[in-house]
Amino acid sequence: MTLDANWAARWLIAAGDVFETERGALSELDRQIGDGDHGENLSRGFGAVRGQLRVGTLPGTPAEVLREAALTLISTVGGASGPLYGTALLRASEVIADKDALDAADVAALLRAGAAGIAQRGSAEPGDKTMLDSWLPAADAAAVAAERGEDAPAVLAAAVRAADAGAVATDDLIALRGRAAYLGERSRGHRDPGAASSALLIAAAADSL
Amino acid sequence: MTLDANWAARWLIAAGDVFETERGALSELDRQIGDGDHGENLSRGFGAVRGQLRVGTLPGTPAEVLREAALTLISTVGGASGPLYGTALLRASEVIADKDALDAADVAALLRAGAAGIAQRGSAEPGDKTMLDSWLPAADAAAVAAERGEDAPAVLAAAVRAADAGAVATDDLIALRGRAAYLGERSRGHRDPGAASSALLIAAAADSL
Amino acid sequence: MKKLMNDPRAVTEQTVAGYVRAHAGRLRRVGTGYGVARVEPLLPGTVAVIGGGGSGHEPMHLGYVGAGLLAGAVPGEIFSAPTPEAILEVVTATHAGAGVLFVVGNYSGDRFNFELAAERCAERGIPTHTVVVADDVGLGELIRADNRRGIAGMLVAAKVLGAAAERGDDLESLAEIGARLGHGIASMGVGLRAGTSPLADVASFDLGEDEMEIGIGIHGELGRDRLPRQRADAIADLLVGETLAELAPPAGDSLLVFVNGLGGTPPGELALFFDAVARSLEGRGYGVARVLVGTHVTALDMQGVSLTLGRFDSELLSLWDAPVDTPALRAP
Amino acid sequence: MKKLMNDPRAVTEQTVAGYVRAHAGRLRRVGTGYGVARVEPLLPGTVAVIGGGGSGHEPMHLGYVGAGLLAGAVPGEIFSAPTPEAILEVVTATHAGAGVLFVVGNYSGDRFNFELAAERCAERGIPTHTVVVADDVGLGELIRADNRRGIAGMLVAAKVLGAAAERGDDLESLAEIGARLGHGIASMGVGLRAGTSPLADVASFDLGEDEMEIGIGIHGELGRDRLPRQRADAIADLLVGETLAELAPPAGDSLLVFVNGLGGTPPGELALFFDAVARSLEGRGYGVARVLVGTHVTALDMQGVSLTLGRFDSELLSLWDAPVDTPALRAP
Ligand SMILES: Nc1ncnc2c1ncn2[C@@H]1O[C@H](COP(=O)(O)OP(=O)(O)O)[C@@H](O)[C@H]1O
Ligand SMILES: Nc1ncnc2c1ncn2[C@@H]1O[C@H](COP(=O)(O)OP(=O)(O)O)[C@@H](O)[C@H]1O
Ligand SMILES: [Mg+2]
Ligand SMILES: [Mg+2]
Ligand SMILES: [Mg+2]
Ligand SMILES: [Mg+2]
Repeated sequence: MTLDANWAARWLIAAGDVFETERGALSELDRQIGDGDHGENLSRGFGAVRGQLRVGTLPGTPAEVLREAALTLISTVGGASGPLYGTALLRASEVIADKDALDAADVAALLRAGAAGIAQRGSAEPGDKTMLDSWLPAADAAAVAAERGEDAPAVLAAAVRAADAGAVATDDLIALRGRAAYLGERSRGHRDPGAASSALLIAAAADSL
Repeated sequence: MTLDANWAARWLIAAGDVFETERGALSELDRQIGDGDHGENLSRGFGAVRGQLRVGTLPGTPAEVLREAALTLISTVGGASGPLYGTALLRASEVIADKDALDAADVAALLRAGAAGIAQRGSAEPGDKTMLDSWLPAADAAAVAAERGEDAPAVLAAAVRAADAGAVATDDLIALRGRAAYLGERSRGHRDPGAASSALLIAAAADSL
Repeated sequence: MKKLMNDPRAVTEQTVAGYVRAHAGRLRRVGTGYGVARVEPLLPGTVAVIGGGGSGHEPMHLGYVGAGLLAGAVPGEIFSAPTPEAILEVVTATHAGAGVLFVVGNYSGDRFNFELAAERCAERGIPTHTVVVADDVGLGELIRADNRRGIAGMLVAAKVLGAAAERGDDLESLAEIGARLGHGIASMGVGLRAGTSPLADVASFDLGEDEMEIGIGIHGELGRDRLPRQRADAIADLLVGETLAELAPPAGDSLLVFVNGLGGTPPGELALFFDAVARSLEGRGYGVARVLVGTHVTALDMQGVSLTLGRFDSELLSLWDAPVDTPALRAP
Repeated sequence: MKKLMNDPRAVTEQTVAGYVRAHAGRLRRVGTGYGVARVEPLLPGTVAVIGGGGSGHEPMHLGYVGAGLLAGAVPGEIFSAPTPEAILEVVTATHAGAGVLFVVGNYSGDRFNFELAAERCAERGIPTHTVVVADDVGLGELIRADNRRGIAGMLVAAKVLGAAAERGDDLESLAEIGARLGHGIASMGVGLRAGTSPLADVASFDLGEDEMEIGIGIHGELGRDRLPRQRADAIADLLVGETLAELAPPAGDSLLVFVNGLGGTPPGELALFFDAVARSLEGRGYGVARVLVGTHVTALDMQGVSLTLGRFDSELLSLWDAPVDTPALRAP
């Protein structure tokens, strides 16, 4: 139950698994309001990440695992989500640098940094109907839980619930960023694919404890 | 009943009328084994010829009328049939030059010259499934009738029957000239549009007596 | 109908108008028909090379009017030969005292109308020669050899003859080059979706989503076979096989390769298809001497491609390489 | 599917291979991605102008690599941005000591990946600047202005910036020209039939035989309106009206006019459409300063057209006029 390098590796492997399973569903969401490749992009990117990880033999820190994965995502995805997830994980790795294991506050900081990375890379604001609308509520919920003194698993659990709710809430938004923004009002009534995949990614972190 | 310049004019006007009426049918034949414009081509060309003719006020010879029409066809049709009909009428006008009225032998000579003009312009041979397969039997039948001493109307009537039969007989031929030739064996079972229109043209000559 | 047009009967007029307007420094209209000539007159004493035939094959012919290629172009109505009058107007506008070379495809209408124009030129003392291009081997044994159509090879012939005229060749020597070219060019096309004439309302033939027609003509004529659509490599190999068989070059020879889009196939697919052609040729032990890939001789908006191979001696190659400056072909 | 291809996943690789093979004297592949660079190296001390973005828009970008235009091109997968790695490979292959100018369309994926590449260039001491082209006014008020896409104007921007780099402008001055261009180019497209991605099996959207989609994007994005297909004159007038409104040139001004085919529309229709555009402009009291008509920035095999107008000062015009020698654009 330690949030060490092996946990980080399990997390990303689990993410690779879930994006493989949900590939079709994510691409279908993207087909509604984007170009239909979000599932492909993530299964390619996280597939590459998964291929590089050997659970159990990892000497390093969680930060190193996340950083490695970020670089792989950046160099294999190519679409919008590659740099966004890549930047998120890179920023996250920076705030947990040198830690061998993460505590509740670290988890909250990690999520906060990830959200900030996405916001910065994407010039996105909350409510723009992007993956940020899943990451930001997750980071907020994690911060509150950590403040309250809950432990890391509880913090993650709170983040998962908030990320999910955030993704669902994108249904009612008009997209202001990314390809979906070209639809204007017509983007309403559809879930943002990046928000949906972000909720899955954060859930994978909790499931890998 | 004289085959003078006015007869020639009535003939070409009647041809213009019949090609207008049969425009769709001729184009449909051409659609089967060609490019579907034969009716258009002839109604445009003979329409122009018709527009230039004023029956009753013609001072000249039948040859002059045919020559004028030939030049108009050549300059307005543009497809294969314009130069073919144009050459046919030009050659025909040459063999009846200076005559004020045509006799049976002149009619036979006119048809022979027309057929020769088509054969020469088109490098066509009998049985190639072209308009020649209507003109040539017509010229042959006219020659036989004239030899037999029949009068001009009878010679024309014989030509009409032969032209018709010749056109019908193209159904069984494989096209070796013109666009229909690109179909090879697949051109069999269809009537050659040029042969069909030639039969109509020759019939118009008889009907204008 | 997926077409940009106004009155269907005005399509040729407005297309010619658009070309001339877009290339006003190079092209000018002549006479009362659709004829187009170079703005820069020919050097006195050079032969005027004139291409013509039905329109609907743009950029051919009017896009190839310019230095090193055509002196003038005579488009007819869509898929319909121009009249002798229209041809004569372009002759009059371009003749520079050394005669006229007509380059036409082997279609009855084109041949007859240019023949009539040539007869009238002769009456006026203007010597002419006509090169009839018949490069399409797509129908194979289905038709007599003298019925072969002119397709994309018309551009190749015009380019080479235009270059020879530009360097000063006289009519006789152009005729000789034309004859040599005749044996050195073979083409074959494949259609994936037929084009639609502005006057018709439907495509000239129907093809299922996964069918292709092998050996089609550039007027929407049916080809030799309808097959399930194959991979680009297989199609390329088929076309390479048929055109090579016609030219029968010695092993190891290098050929001119012209991959031509039929109007509705985009540039990226042409590049991919050229790659497949080059690999097929190399696999058979042949090389690529020269390359042209582009949408040059079209069949309205037909989707598909034709392959032209040229078996050229060094003189023909150097004429192919000669500088050319026209709206649709410019080199080096 | 009416497409020439082999394995759908190999389309980009084989398309790039075909371009490089067809233009072996000009283009070379660099690195392990799809990157392409000039064979002739840049003059030392000139800025390397690099264009990139998803493929499927051929001839953009790789057809525009050459003297007077791009130093290199970085195609991604179809409609998908290239990775920073691929971009860096082209940077490394082309950088001539004076920094790198990226020209990209305003798409999240392209912007982010080029941004990451720029950050890595900075780490290595290579100065960069990125011109983000956002010329598409087709969605009008439907979207926020900062979400406007880059479409055919990307070629116009690349041409002008490439010419400026070729004459020796430094990165700063190129950045200034890029900013000026941004206010001077407006484009809008209309689709008659959507393109089909090699990976999908169906067109990106369905249009009835007599419908058109106004304001489409070059990735098969839906536009602003679906209307019954209109005459070319009416479509041209609509596009002229919208693009003019954006540029708001003074009465009597003359504009650069770029009529661009989206892949499946043949050259003849583009010429006809250009004629309609020119008449519309003249009818509104404007002139045509420069003309480009052709299939340049495509959306796979989409049938349709885009119109780009440029309101250019004399310096921009002279950069537009500068000699250019690339596979897909050559002048004068
Ligand atoms: N500017 C942006 N800021 C934040 N997120 C964005 C932005 N642009 C796109 N996204 C996210 O990326 C997702 C799409 O990713 P993906 O489909 O993989 O890339 P692409 O749009 O290049 O095809 C969107 O659903 C959205 O969540
Ligand atoms: N070489 C030829 N010799 C004789 N007749 C020919 C020849 N080529 C075509 N034809 C005739 O022309 C007719 C077609 O005429 P038309 O449709 O008006 O011209 P196009 O074929 O140019 O569209 C054919 O049905 C045939 O009778
Ligand atoms: Mg996507
Ligand atoms: Mg016909
Ligand atoms: Mg015809
Ligand atoms: Mg994408």
